Amino acid sequence: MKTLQPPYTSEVIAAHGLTDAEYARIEAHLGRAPTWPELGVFSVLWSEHCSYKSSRVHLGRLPTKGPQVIHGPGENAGVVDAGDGLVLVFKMESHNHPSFIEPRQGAATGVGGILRDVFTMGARPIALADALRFGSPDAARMSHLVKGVVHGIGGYGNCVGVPTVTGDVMFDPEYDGNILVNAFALGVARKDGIFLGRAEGIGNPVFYVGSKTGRDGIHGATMASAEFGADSEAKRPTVQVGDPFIEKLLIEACLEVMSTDVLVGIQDMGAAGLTSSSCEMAARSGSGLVLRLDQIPMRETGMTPYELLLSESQERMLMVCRRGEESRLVALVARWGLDVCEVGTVTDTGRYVCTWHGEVVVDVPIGALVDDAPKYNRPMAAPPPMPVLDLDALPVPHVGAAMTEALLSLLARPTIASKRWVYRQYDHMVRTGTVLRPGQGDAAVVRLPETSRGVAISVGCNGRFVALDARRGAAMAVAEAALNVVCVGARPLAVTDCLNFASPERPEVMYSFSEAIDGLAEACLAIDAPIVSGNVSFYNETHKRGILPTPMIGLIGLMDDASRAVGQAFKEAGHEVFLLGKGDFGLGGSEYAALCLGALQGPAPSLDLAAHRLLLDTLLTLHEAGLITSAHDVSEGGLAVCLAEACFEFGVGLVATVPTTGARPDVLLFGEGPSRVVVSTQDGDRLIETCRFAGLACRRLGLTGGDVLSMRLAPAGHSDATTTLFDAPVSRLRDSWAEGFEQALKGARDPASVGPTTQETEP
Amino acid sequence: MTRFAVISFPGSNCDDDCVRVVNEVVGETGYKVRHDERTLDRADVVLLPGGFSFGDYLRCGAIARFSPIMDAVRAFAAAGGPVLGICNGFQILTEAGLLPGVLRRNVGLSFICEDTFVRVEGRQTAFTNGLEPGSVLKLPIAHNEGNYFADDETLNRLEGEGQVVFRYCTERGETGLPGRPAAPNGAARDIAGVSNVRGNIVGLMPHPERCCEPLLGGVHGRQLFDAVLRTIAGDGGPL
Amino acid sequence: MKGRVTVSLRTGVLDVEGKAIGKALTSLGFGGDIDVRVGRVFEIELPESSPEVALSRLKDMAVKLLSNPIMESYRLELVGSAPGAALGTTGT
Amino acid sequence: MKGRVTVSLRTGVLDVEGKAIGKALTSLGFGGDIDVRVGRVFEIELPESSPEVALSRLKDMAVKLLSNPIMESYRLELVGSAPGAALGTTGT
Ligand SMILES: Nc1ncnc2c1ncn2[C@@H]1O[C@H](COP(=O)(O)OP(=O)(O)O)[C@@H](O)[C@H]1O
Ligand SMILES: [Mg+2]
Repeated sequence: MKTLQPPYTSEVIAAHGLTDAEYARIEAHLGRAPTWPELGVFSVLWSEHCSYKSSRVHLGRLPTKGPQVIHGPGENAGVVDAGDGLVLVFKMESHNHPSFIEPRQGAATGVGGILRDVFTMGARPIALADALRFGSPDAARMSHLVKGVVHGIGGYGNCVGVPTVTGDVMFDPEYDGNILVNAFALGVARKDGIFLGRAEGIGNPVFYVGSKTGRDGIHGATMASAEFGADSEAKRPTVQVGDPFIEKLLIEACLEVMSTDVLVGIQDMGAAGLTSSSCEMAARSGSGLVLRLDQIPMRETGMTPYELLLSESQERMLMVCRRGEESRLVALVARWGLDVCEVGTVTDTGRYVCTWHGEVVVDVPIGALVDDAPKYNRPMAAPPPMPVLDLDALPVPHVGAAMTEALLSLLARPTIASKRWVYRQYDHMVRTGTVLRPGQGDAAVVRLPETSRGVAISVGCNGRFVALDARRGAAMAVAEAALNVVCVGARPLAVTDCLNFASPERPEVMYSFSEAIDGLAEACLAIDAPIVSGNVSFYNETHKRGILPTPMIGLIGLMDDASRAVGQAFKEAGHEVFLLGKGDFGLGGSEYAALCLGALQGPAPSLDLAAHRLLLDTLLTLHEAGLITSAHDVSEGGLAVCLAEACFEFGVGLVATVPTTGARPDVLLFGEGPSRVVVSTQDGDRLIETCRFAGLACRRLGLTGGDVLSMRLAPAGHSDATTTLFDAPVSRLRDSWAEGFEQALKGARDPASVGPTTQETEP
Repeated sequence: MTRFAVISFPGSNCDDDCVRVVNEVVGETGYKVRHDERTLDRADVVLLPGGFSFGDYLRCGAIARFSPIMDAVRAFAAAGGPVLGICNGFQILTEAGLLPGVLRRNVGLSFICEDTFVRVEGRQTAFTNGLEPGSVLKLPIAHNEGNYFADDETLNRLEGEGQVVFRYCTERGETGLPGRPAAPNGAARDIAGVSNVRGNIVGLMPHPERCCEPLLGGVHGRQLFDAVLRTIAGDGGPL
Repeated sequence: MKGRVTVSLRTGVLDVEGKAIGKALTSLGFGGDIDVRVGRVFEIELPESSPEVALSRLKDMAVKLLSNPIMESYRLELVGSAPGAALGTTGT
Repeated sequence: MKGRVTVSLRTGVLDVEGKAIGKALTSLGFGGDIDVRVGRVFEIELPESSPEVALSRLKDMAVKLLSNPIMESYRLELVGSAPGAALGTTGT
């Protein structure tokens, strides 16, 4: 990148992601044209990614308060009280664009970044989770992207030694041109050991710690805010490379430094690197900073101030040290073999000043960079209504063999199939705290260190429902995450989000964003779990084609006794199985409809938040009474898939009888919607009693046992003949489910062989 | 109290787990010894834990073997002290020449984290002292390079000397089923762990420290810790 | 005949492996600040053909599978014959 | 000056990665049964010295750190000068 002098051409300004109006504001703030490095600094801090310029007006509507909240949004990660003098620190963040360009490094550095957000607050990371959205497995590059992303996440988390304990993977052609890679990290700290990103104390020295700075990811932050197009090839050389070994050293070094009293504040260098970390620290404290850029450890020769300010080299931290403690800090960090050097000083000028061999190259008011960043209330317009699914156009598979075939096809869909191929590549047991592993429960459970308590984690969001109805779909994402956490026996505590949307400059996208915010807010209020951290990722589109709007949710819950965590699988024969709750469900937005129609049609099922809350509370009561031996929520694939999944881990079958409601069998079996859970119990009478007392719908489905899963319609009218909807050996269902993911990646599954064509095979 | 020194390389990430298990589950004294130290601080047992010692971008353990503490480990082992290398620790012991063979990349070319079954084989070692030969343990693995390799001559010798300590097997203890290797990582002759001739140095890929509590889904790992306590107490075993 | 594709990181891309090895060499007493870059070599058996055909085949393999243009460049050689500019090419 | 150490699997040692790449090349249409061997190259900046001194230094690095004789062999070269037998040696 050449050093240019003002006046800048419109192309140069546009290349910095700035509009002409925004550029004019910069000149007005400065009373002159910005220098080249100043232009770079404004471009990254005023990017969508750093400034939240399109989302800030809406984010204020999210509920962020509660007795459990210690630090809400605004810090590097959210902090909630976990009792016993401990706090939980957690956050989720996107690395979508870098992962699309270079899946392995993009995903790896996403994990690195979210870990730094957590340990920079003084917390020891104890768990990771990943929420991934891919396009159709046979879309161009898709299997390469899937493999690369999983490899990258595993490679980083495994080496750093933080277990990746859960995640969520869905496939939909709407993500063909723009995959989502959202990484979640959770850490634990002592309540009095929290550190904040503050640059306080006039004259205190500023230290740079970690890897040297290279030309990685220059313009990464602006890239993340720009949509893909023909020129995304040209943006390629900006790929950042992660070094998990250095990250591991950073974690240990930082936590060790933070256990002393040498630090005033600390912040990781994330997107927009040195610029954003230093400015944010000074802005939070209302102070100023002088940085001597020539002092920064450099990996390459000939680096310019512009490059040093904008580089997104990984594994770097900025620390403000108490004056007089410099040598202690240096000694502590050097013991870990990391670079550490003094690069600046805290001032009281309110200005961000950078020098280069004594010459001032940046001198701007910090307020202009951070607080006065542009803020837009972008135009919104409701999108045209989504098409409504015409059930009559969808052939009903005949009950029996064809229905079994349909179920087998559904179980093999990569969205529903076992994710073992993914989580086998993640060390999910390191730190000896994983109580419920991936695949075992609706949420993962990790031990809260030094206690017998457990933390449950669930991440996810079904973007189809958000596309059909943004408000409802977003609320459903929260509702499902909460239900997952309650299924294992934990009480929802707090939420983080990662709001993945297309271009905010399109009114219908902005409308869905705003609606989603309201949906999240309603649902979080209904379950008493405030949002304490989050991230917005806009411009998830290629050639104007947007993704399914995907407000990803990460929800944590607490349980008093981790050893009582409940899995999703039927444990043994002879347990009674019940369906709790009577949430709305249908084929609109369902995986079954996607399988048969390949197009998204509505409507989304409705969500009754009060009824959902009742389900959560009653389920917790049942857990407390020790009545639940397994619990699994009904989600993608509907009731039939839910029951099948509950049979797999221990190979325990079930003959389930469902009432004849007049609904079509495919709707009954594969319809999706919120607020339904399948549980098993050893004491059906007490369970019924408890539900009746609470006013929760509760229907007995059958008794576990055998090695077959079968669903029957209860006798209608006076007849006592049941109709068998399907009947299949558990092992057969499990094979289809166990192999589906890899088969899809291999492309071995012939798309023509699945779907309602099974109609013809029925005699 | 038996003192377990857990060697901590910069990229070790199971060192805390080992210390915790020794202290809180086994009920003995576990403590970390940094890679750049030169003494083991009155250790009775030395554990080399899992992790990525120095990033392990080159061969795993290739750099760690030069750490100052390794001289102390060598001397401790030469005097007959019990040394257990777990996962990365096993890799380090082979690179250091304290155990035969080498651990190559898994045949599937990907990291594997899952429960495995291993069968107790060979002679009694410091860490299998008292374990029933042929008994099957459920132990988790988590590695990218666990594919045990040595030339045939070495493998034959190891088998002949009873230095193959653990073999991957099925839940019922079978190995060598036609067309279905028991080792998930391609390890030669399904080898999961080996010892030196004397039997005081043992290396294995599975993580016994991850399954010493019912809460974590298994307790079989505990048997290795109990075995070495018997060894220390002079209750049979190779010392 | 045999071809050799050597794939290395493009200049400027962080070489984590090289960095770690350089440090290790230093601590082994080989001197301070040793610059190491790590790459991969693929030795590939090719059907007999003219050097031009063989090289273009090799290039195809390098571009399609063996190298990642976002981060890596490659060098091609035919082995057995004297390597060098005449029979090798490089690309990104 | 610069040295290059190429580390490859010893003949007879199954090259799993090479196999996988051979398969991938086949599936990309490069023909059936392609033999591929994968190795690693380390390019190392050396202090100026005579070729003999440089090579012995390089050999030391290869033996101590860069290769494991149980499965690998190495080849040494000085770069810039014409590579080949005269200035290179191999070992295990
Ligand atoms: N990306 C991932 N990383 C780790 N674990 C995952 C990932 N995706 C799914 N899993 C695990 O696989 C299991 C099944 O996931 P999913 O099909 O989403 O479950 P459910 O049917 O309960 O919604 C869960 O236990 C989850 O933790
Ligand atoms: Mg679920």
